[in-house]
Amino acid sequence: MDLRFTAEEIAFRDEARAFFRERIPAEIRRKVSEGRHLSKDDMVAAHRIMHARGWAVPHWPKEWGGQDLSAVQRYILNEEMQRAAVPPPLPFNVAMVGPVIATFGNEAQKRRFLPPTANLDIWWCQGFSEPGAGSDLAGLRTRAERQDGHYVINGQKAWTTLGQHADWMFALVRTDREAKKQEGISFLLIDMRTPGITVRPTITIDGTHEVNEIFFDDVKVPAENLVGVENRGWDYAKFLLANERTGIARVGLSKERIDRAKALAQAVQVGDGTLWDDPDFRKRVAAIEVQLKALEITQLRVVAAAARQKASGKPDPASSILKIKGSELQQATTELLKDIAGPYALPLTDPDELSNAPPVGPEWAATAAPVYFNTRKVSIYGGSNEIQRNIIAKAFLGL
Amino acid sequence: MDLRFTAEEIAFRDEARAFFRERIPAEIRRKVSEGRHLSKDDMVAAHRIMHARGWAVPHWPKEWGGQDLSAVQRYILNEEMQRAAVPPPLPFNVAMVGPVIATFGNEAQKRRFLPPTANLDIWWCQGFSEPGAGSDLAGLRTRAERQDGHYVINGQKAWTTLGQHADWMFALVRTDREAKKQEGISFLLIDMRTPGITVRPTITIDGTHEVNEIFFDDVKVPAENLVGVENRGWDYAKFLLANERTGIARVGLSKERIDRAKALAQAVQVGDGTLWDDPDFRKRVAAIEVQLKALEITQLRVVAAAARQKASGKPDPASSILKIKGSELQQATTELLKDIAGPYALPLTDPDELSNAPPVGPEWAATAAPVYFNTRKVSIYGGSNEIQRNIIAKAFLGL
Amino acid sequence: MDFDLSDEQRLLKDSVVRVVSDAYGAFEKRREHQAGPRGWSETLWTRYAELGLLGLPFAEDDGGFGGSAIETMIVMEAFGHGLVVEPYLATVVLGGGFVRLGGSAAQRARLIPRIADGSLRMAFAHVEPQARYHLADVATTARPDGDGHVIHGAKGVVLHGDSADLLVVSARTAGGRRDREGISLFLVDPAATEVTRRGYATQDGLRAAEIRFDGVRVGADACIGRLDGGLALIERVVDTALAAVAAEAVGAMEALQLTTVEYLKTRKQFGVPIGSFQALQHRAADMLVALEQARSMAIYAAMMADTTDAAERRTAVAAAKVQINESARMIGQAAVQLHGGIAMTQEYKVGHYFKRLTMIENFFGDTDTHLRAIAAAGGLGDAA
Amino acid sequence: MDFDLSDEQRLLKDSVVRVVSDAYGAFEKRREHQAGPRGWSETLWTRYAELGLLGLPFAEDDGGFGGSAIETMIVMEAFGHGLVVEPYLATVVLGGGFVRLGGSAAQRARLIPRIADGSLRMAFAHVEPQARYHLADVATTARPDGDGHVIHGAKGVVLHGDSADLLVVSARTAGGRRDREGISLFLVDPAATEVTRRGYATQDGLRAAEIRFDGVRVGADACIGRLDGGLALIERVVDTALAAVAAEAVGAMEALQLTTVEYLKTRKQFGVPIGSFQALQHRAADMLVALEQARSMAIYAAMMADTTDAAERRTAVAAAKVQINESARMIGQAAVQLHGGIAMTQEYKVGHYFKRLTMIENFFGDTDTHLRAIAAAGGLGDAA
Repeated sequence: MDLRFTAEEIAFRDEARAFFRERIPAEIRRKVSEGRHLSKDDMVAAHRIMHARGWAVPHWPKEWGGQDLSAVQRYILNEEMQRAAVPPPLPFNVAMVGPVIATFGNEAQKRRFLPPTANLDIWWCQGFSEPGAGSDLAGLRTRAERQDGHYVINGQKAWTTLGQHADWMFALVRTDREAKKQEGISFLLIDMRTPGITVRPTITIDGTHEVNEIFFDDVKVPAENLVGVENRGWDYAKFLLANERTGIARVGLSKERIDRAKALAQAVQVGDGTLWDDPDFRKRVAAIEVQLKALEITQLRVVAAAARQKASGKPDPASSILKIKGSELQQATTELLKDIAGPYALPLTDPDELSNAPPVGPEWAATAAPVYFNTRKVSIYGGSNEIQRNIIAKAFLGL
Repeated sequence: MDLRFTAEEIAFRDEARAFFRERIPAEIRRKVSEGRHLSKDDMVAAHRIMHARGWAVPHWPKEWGGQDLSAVQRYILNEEMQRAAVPPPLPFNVAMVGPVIATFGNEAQKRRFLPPTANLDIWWCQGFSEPGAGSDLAGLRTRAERQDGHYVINGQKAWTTLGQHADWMFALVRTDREAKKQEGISFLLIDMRTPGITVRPTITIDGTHEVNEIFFDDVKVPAENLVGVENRGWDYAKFLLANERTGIARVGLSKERIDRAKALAQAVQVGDGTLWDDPDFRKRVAAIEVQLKALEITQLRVVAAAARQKASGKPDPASSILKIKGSELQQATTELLKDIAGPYALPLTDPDELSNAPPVGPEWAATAAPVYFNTRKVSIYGGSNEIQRNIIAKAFLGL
Repeated sequence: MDFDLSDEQRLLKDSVVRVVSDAYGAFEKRREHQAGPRGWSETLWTRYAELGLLGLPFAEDDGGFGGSAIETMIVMEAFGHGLVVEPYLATVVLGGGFVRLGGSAAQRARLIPRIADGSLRMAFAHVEPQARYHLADVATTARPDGDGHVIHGAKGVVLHGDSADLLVVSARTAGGRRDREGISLFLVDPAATEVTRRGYATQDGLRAAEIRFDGVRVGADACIGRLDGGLALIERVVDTALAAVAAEAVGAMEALQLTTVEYLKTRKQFGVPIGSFQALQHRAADMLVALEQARSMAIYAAMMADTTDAAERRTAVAAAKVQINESARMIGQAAVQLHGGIAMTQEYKVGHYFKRLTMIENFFGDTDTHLRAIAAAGGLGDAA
Repeated sequence: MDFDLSDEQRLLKDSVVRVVSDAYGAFEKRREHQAGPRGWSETLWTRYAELGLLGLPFAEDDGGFGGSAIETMIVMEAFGHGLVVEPYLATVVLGGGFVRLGGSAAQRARLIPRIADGSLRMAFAHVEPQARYHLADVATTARPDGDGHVIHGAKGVVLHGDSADLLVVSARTAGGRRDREGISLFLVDPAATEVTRRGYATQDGLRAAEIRFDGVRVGADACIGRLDGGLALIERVVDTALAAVAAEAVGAMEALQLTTVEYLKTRKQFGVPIGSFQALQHRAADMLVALEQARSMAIYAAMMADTTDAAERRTAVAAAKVQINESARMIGQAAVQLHGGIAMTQEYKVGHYFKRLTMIENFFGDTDTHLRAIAAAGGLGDAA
């Protein structure tokens, strides 16, 4: 039993650390660190730099660009990426639809989609949630009717993150209305240029355009875009959702925020000194750091266990623990930054179009409140923390 | 709208304050303050001093010893009593069985029981809870069968507080096994000297003998000891439980503990000064005091509202709020005292029989941990805090 | 002891609730008010004046209606419930508070009628970028100049400072940067050429401004209160404002609590209303507990805001702010969580209440600031 | 990185779990062990010696088995799970820790074999009534006397001090009461006439003693470690003990978590198992989260307890203690609450776990003490 990395792992970490800090443009990383708006170009650029190094889809099958990395190495990659404030490879591509196509798609689909998906030549969005189906995903109502070699889709998806940039959507649609809830759902790939699709922005409380509503009005999708077997889409969705068991905690991201909080507190004047000289402030930071360290080790334990066993596709109590604590700590660190900004958390700057006027108050303070507001979502999406507690209670504790 | 007491109310408060501090023996009050064992004699003595002044049963009907006090005056009495660390008049007598007999009993029962109940010539205990019926009181199983002008009782009661001192018990028993849960329950008065009754102590985790198990083995109770109508006992029990809507918060008790915590912290050496010089310690105290002040005013609001309306006998969201916050603050203050004791919270002193040996560590520290342990009960009994949240959600929020 | 409103107070409450309901009942209307040239509705401002709200706390002799902090509480709670954006706090409570509590007879006669009739909007320019929550940290200077003063310095995040017709400005006339003595208060015309304002919207949908004073000269009649002795007045007015904002917060929390319960009853998941899930029921119950605790402390703050004993007032108001902050944070976060995604959208009202409550947390001192103040005073007294 | 136990460690774990299960599986047996003349079971102590547990952390050259803090963790976690009352912490970890980490070759040769064979019980007499959690606060004095020292002073709440055969006593040989320099450590025979012990039971079912030293003389070979330089050794051994107690706490928390889930499944109210209520399910889920967080930090503490960089070790162990305390408090209180009345009784085991966990919270520093230590160090480093 040894928490420490081996010499090889340390060498890999140093390599990753240098790569992320040296190769990903500093301007992009600064935007991520400060919670500013990233353009599509920023994200594509970072993604392709990582893909060129083999680190956008290291967990994919080797023939489709995967690397033979250990679970620990993949963990290190993820951590170092977050700590360097690098925008992650587009999760819809690399963690979601890619692995589903690689596992359940036919050969034609693999050849057609996997290479451009890995290189972000196709930008995917996720069409799961609907206005009436939040935590209860199986309650979705968007329907697809088979007609002459096509599916005709009608309905509405909601909360589609970055759907405004998307070339394609992978969607869950109801193909059998008679079947029980989880059955009768299929997994379809939809070209966003198909007639009948309308994308409407949803502006969130931090003022950003991150998510969208997407409407389908008699949208015709070729039947060849069905992944796997009709009416079995729920299985693929579960596989997809269970896929990312460790990244969910975002420990590296929270660590990066803690580092920033410490640096900023040393720049915020209080009395004769700085906020960092206030022992109570430091204790607040320390209390968060303790929980974060515990979560980091919990995550390492999960990684180590995962290295020995394949993902079962079932909900995993470990990933629920990581999700609950991880989201709580993301919220605690963004709240901390908001409080460091103090009175200068108040001025509103439109985050999507920073004007040329000098910011009101310290520049970093402008995003403090919006990022805090935005981060309330992390305990809601991807299975709310209430759902996670249900999973722990039922699947693991047997209650 | 005026939070302040009127001149008359202040005069009444001063009178009460002087009475409790001057007339109740200091030794008894010291034991209460320090969480030490009170003998039956201590409790009887304090009770009778209060009754002689008319303040043991002020809320009873005037003909049975009640006083014409306003809701505010009754609140003041209760507060001053708690702040002076006076053991309250025996609640089983004055707040529970007394009002039930006065409201639902027949004339003979009133004449027979009310005067000795008011003067604590009869010591009552409550026979409601059973091993299988905790929060679910209606699930009780102790049964009473009517035979020849008697009820024959078999079964078991649990958590009977101070049952070891009791002369009589008021009990809920099942008189109709066919009826639905809440129906078929009757309210009986049982002489504890009746053959077939066994009292067995339950020692709690603080090492004290406060509660008991009571076994009934063919115990014959005269039918005249039935209160009100057979099978309607549940109504009387609800009346009884709803009776004390404000005393439940124990704000005075928690205030007394805060006063004590401040005084003790000034006596605990830390470095060159005392624990009270530590700003973090003071902040912890202040945070509790803020919540306690809020609860005090919430309670005053309930008192003021109660002054205008009769108790409805229904569960009241206000009393649930008082119960939840009141119990949390009792737990916070006793935990605070435990932490003030620091390393000297550890030595165990048998709380029921303090030996003549000098205590290990400061004398006050001996009860710090046991009182904290014991106080965990206040969020469990009298309807656990979970039950209180159910009441708020269902009865008040309509969920 | 009496928690009932008087007949007059009840009438006041009814009329404020009605005007807020008319003007803000549909949440889109709030956006319309915000879209006005000043960032709030001048029509509504006139309406408040007609209802007597703008003259409420001032003495009748000065042209007001002689209301106490209780009346302010009634107004602010209703405003909080509707998430009102007009500058009542800035003008009537803060700016007007200085005139009311520190103004000379001449100043009161000159200004209060204009506040009351709606023609004068005020703001309190006090906080400086380096000061954070330290009220005595004032670096702006006012040098004597003939019978008046010349002011140099910069003030930040001045609530409704962009649309104010008159500013109350704190400046140092003696002592070092954080000395309690040596702070004075001046009435300053923001239209003066030596005053530069940069107005902006705030995260919670209100307005504020950065204001620079580059040698603006004020006359002998501009000083409010005692020269060099302004801090005690600042503390008093800020406590009045904290009491007012406590009531506003209670109104906002109540709106969130009611909206959330309503949502729990109507929103269905897994085929049932989500309000049937016990874990959510309990969280909703905790929201109610937090609301009632906050309501109690808002009442307490209102009672104590007019107390003459400054130390007692300070501790009581600090305690109220601590409870308000705790409850606001709990209720705001829980309302968002229980609503789920919809609360994250600009279109839906819940997020806006959450943002306002979040910003109230840091208004004139965060939780820690006020907890320290109580701790330094040795704890809460036994005032009730 | 590797979280797997080695084969030896797995064997160790199996054998400790087995002996604890045999000796403590039925909770009445714990009361029997406590009822022995020393307040714990000498039979079991012999059994632990036979299993090699008592010699575990000592170097093989000194007569031990060369285990690391991980082996100690394995033992302590199992002991925590069974709520074991024998003086392993006092003898092997604390007393033995001084011999192991600070003892001369002669001291090690003399004492370690006797610790390992079970014949020598030790205790660490350090905390003084005025010191609270300040490790350097030592008023007990050791004056030079020939080639030895004479000790005067009083020590309080010495864990298992009543049954110890040999004490490690801290005393001041130079400097003022809270100076870091000038503390020395001495081996003292508690049977000496100048030593007075008052033993007593503790709230958590263990034993402790108040010990007075009225001029007891120790020889030149009694000093452990460097004269005047004892504090660094104390900090090191205390950190080792904190890591051990973190593992004990995890064992106890795990027992509470399992017991509570079991109770939720079997206890019926309102006609259904109470575990079917979602509010209780979620609290049980939170207990699991708290347990896993604590487990992670117990592992971290064990890894870092042997680190040579004292500052890094100190911060890491402090962080572990903070997490352990938070989890212990949450799990202890929740276990009692979810059980209801039965957890309040002496007869049932849950209350005893709760009491032990409560006392662990204050063992060598409460949460605030350790949080301050981390804060003073500028936060947690990036050690993993």
